[in-house]
Amino acid sequence: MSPDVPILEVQNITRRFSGLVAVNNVSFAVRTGEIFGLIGPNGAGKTTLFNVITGLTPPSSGQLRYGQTSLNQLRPHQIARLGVARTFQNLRLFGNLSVLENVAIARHLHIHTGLVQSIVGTRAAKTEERQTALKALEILELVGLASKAEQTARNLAYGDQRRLELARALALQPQLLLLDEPAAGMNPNEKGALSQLIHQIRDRFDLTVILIEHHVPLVMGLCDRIAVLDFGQLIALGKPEAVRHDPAVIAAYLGGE
Amino acid sequence: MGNFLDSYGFLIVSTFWGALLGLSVYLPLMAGQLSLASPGFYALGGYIAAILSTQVLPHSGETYPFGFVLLEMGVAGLVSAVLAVILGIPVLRLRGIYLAIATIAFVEILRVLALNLEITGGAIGIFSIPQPFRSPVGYLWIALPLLVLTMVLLYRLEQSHTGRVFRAIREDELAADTMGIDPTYYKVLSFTLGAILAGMVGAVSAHFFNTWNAKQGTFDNSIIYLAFVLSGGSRTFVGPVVGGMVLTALPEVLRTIANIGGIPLWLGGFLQAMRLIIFGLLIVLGSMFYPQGIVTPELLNRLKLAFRKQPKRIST
Amino acid sequence: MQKLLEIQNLSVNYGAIQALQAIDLFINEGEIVTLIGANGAGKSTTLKAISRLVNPVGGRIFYQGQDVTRMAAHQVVRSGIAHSPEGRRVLTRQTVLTNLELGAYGRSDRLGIKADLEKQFLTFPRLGERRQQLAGTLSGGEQQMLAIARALMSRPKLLLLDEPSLGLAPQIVLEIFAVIRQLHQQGVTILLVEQNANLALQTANRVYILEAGQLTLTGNAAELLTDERVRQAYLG
Amino acid sequence: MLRRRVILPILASLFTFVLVVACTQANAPTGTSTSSAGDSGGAAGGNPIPIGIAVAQTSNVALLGQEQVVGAKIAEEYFNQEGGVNGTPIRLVFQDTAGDEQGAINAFTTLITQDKVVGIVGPTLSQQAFAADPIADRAKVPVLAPSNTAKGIPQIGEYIARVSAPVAVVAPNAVKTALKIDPNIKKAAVFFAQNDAFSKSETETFQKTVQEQGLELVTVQKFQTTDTDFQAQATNAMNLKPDLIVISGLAADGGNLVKQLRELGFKGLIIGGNGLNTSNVFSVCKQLCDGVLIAQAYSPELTSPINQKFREAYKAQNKKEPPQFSAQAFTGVQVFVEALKALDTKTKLSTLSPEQLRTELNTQILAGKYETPLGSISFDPEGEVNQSQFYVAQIKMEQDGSNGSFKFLN
Amino acid sequence: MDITLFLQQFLNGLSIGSVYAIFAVGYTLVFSILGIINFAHGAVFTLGAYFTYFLSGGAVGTNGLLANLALPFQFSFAIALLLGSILSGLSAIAIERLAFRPLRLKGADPLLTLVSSLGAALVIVNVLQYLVGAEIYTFSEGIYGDLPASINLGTAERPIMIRTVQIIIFGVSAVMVGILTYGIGFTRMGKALQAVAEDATTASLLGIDPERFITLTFFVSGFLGGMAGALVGSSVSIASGPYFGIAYGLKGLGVIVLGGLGNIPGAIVGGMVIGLAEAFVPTDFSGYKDAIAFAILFVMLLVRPQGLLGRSRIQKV
Repeated sequence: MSPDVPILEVQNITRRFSGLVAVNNVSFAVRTGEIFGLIGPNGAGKTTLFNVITGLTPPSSGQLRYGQTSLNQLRPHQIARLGVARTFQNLRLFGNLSVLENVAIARHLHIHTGLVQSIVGTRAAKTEERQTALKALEILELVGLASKAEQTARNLAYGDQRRLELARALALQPQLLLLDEPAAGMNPNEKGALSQLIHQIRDRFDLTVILIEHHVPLVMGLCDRIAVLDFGQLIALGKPEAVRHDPAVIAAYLGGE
Repeated sequence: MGNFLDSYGFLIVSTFWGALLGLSVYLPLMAGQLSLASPGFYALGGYIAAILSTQVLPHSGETYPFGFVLLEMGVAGLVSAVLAVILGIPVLRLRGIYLAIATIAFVEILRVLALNLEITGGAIGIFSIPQPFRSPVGYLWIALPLLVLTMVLLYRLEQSHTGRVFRAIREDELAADTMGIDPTYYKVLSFTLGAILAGMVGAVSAHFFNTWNAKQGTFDNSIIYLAFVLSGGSRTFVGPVVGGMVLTALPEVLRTIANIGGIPLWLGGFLQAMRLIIFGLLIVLGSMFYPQGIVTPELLNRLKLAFRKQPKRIST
Repeated sequence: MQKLLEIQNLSVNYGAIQALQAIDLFINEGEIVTLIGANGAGKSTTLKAISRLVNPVGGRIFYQGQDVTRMAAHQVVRSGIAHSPEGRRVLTRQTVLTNLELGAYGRSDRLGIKADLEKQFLTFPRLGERRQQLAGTLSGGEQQMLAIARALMSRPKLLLLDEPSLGLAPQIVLEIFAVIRQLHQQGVTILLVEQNANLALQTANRVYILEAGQLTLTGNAAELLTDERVRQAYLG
Repeated sequence: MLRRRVILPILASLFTFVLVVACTQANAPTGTSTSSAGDSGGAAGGNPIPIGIAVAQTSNVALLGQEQVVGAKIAEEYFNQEGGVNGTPIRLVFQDTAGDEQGAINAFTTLITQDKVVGIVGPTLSQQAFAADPIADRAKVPVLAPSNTAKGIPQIGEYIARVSAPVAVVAPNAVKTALKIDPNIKKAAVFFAQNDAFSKSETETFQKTVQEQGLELVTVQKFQTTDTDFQAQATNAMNLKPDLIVISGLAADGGNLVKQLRELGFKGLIIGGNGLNTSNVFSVCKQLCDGVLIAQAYSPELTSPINQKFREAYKAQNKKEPPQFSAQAFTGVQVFVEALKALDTKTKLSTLSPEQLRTELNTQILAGKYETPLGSISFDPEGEVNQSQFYVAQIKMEQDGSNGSFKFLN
Repeated sequence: MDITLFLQQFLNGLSIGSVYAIFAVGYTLVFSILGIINFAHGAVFTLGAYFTYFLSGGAVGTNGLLANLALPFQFSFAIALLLGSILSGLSAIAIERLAFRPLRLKGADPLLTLVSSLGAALVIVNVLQYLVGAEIYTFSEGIYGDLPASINLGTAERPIMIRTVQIIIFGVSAVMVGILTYGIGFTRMGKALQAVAEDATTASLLGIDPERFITLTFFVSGFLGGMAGALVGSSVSIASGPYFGIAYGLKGLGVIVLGGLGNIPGAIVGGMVIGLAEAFVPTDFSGYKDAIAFAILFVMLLVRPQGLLGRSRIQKV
């Protein structure tokens, strides 16, 4: 896709939950290759919007386009198959699986041996299994978890779990990566490292990143553009500098007097 | 030894069936699906074998051809698979206890059908089912390879990507979905594998019990098979095998204890009368003291470590 | 001033994750103390440890000089600590009135309860209007008011407030903070967890800053409001 | 702590294994005998001869099994007092079959391989017989079925015989008697418990008889033995205005059906199948049982000496008339004892190997003729019982409905 | 179908349904608070019938350990019913302590309580059999005084007969449901109970001790279950002995799921729906009567998994 074409178009998306309007008529487009920030106070509808994009909650109305494809009717695994990966704010790791297995699961789309082959243990299956493990380790290396590959995921420290979420999403080899508060619970040093890592990942894998984050300095430093949600509505969209000085944003987000 | 096998042949083979039926509940549970449909497929498999062997497959001579039994098992497995797919696609949209109850409904409906249909013989069922072996011990020729094979396949399944996918769905279906995994496909797959196993065990069991009727495969069995899995341990296939064997054998072991020579008569009589009470108590206490089941992956790892000096290397 | 609540060395784990690592804090009688920090830093966990919704793995909690570390949650309330939890958690299938009545569950003084009900309706007139409505049908702001009012129904000495501004319109947030100040003036001691650091610092007497389960900074709220580090980290 | 969690299960399984092995090695007398035979009367010494009783002592079939246990125990005591088998006492070994096939097979296997019985009386249900009898047949251990009435039981094998007359023989009498009582009967409705093998077999005979007698069969209603509420089905049947209702079920369900039919206003004759042939029915339908016709294979009022003794012994213990199930279990034991006696007279039992004993015993059983509480019986070569007398009784309840009796009509 | 038959079957359906309903209310109550199914509820139903039987002067039969035992005194049926139900409630508390609480405190898989409650049921049933045998026990004739066995609600020519005992069961069920509805909906305790059912954590923040209310719930559940058992027993005898309640356990499961798990009005509606459906099974299909409940249930689970009156739950992502 050429850089000018939006990779993701969100058009008039609304999502209601029994009376509550979580996302209200939001429209924006994300350009291929950019790091796009989504900010707003807790409960502003950011995560709901992520859920709508990844097919976990269907939109009440509006259109979602991924390149030329409409995402409206697709189920999560079909959207993942198109190249959209995400992480979860409240960590949805496969807790009883090992770190390596968590990443290997995400290689699902790149594994082609079926049940029978892998049970019989054909050479192709073995080769592929080895390649999966290698690839998974490579990704773990990148996020700095290679040494913990054999540990059970739920035994990891909080920051490591966040990194594992990221590694797992990367293992899908997505074109669009949605990160829901990737730095939550990290200390300032870790946050800095993470910020660098996200940049690095974007460049290395040619990704587009959409990121929800609370930590304002991190967002400001990292993102090419930022959208601000408040009460489900898009109240600002633009370069970090512009958004930062937008009075509506200051009122909503900083709760200024 | 001959005496031992005469006395306990039936029980030993029964424990193998227990293990296999436990595994048939465990398979869908691997993918997080609490299905209690196994007794339904078990009953279905039994009827298929009973009808085929008494009405369709011709045989002469004292013993029923071994190959025919295998054929029946194949047919039972196939029919179960087809039914499981048809049933599984709508039913597996349900979660947790709702799925369990829908599968119980399926089992009950099958039971009432079996009571009413002509071909299943109603309450009397089908009897004089021909025997491929001279004594119950002979069924070890089927039970042992079937159990070993199933365990090997399950071991490999657990190591394979598919097994990993099952576990991922069990841990977090939505997260797995966003990893590009189609949960429906894998849920139906695990459900179907369990159904095939139950159907095949049903087919041999019809021969093993000499007769087959609508009491085979009822709601009670649903819960008992679940008990096999949960008390054995539901996170590795070794659990249901151990649970199925122990819980099948336990009432009979209690009967045997009551029969030991040295035990005073009153105690023997007491034990025999109390054996189901003790069985029930053991189930309650077992749940209390082994909430994870007897066999857990951690236990297996420790056992492995005990036998092997070095920890297992990552296979890269 | 007397220490109403004191926490020593408190640690909480969720499985292998250390949510709180040996934190110490105290609250004097009559103070508003606020706890700020990023998501996942352990703010809510601190409140939950106080109201005994989670079990600490180490450390002790003293309330009015008494060790309450091993008390059951429902006893903590009766001893005078009310907790308005994160996400409000009103009983959606009950009416506003029932929610409030249940807030006074540990009390048996009928007249006092009645008087307190009226008091809440005075403080939150909108709840009065909707007293027969199911709590689930209230708006977010109204639910937050209900959660606070319900907590007050136990006549607490110490009120634990978890993110009262969560998901609310600025106008309503201001309203709620006005009520918080009003309660403070009436003599209720308050421990406030808040993501809106600006507002929290403007409201509180003292502040603790939590980062990844550890206390990193503490001090006078007014001073920290102008502290460069805090501005950098939380005020943008 | 960790280590304990590994060791405990291993210890437990080892323990189990040791026990199992220990039991096989134990040659000491096994099984749970109810009364120590040597003390119980005039019988002289000698090792008591073990006879297995495999009936349902637990599960929801226990109601029937309990009656069989009582009958068998009376027989044990009675025959040992009479001198046992020419001076050697018998010893009954009870193994619980519970209500399922697996339990029946386990009980039979234990009796055969561990208790080394000469023969078995059991099991309670026909379905269980289809499962367990082949085991005994292959081990060449004679079995007398005390209550298996379904078609095909004696045909399971040469070692299988029964003292319970098949329903096909018993049931028609009741319909004929009903027509004798009320020749105006035109329409009949049939009810049966579809999950009970016994009732299913019986109803087929009833339905056939009803049609052969020229009656119109207006409806066949199916229910389950676990059902207790029949209002809807009774209403449906009564709506078709039958003059006669024929019920095949067991005591609780059958009794409730009778009760509810009457309460809802059914005035015609009711025939109960053999499953209702127990005084347990009285307590269920009480006063409303009155007048129900029941086809039976046993009558407590039979005046033969053996029945008088059995009836007295039973009544002394249980304060009521003996039911058919007890009488049949008694008969099962009796047939074994008398066949053993006859065999012993020919060839001393102690000279026979266990295998020979069982084979010879089986031949002897089929050859003999027996005066039992059921009347005079013998067996055909397949093992089917030839019973000389069947009965149709009408229930007569006392005024207060608390107790009743079977009044025999022939 | 003519109108008399229709009315007759309609009333039959209601009366069968009321038995299902009163059984299911206690069943669903435990689910509402713990979110798990108590398989021992059927056994408590049986216990209630036995307790009431003995308290109203019944004697043990000849086959159990307690053969021929009877109380030296006897209560009137109403008192026996009340005491029997209380004893059932206490038994339910014992079951909770033995088979539920230890697992809950250990944080075990909630599914495991299916197994442990089944174990408890197995123990109860077999202990009963060991103690009092498998006989059918029938309540003595005069428990309902001099009432006729049935009442004609139609005319002499077109009778619509209803068994009196069914009217009594219907009435008592209605009263119990009324008391329960009042107790849960309008008393302080009841509201606290609802709070625990909706959100036990929040309830504890309000000073409500959830454990006490779990105990209370089991008591009420056992009380109602035991009373249902006694009433049904007075109508049809303790028909299958110690297994009396087991058959209800399975069908009751259908009833409570149909009505919406944990939903009390739902259990009543579910009971009535299944009772009526069974009453209107065409004559020629009587053999399929037992499958009706499950067929309805099966279809409904696929169409509306939350049950007739249940609420759908929004899944939190």
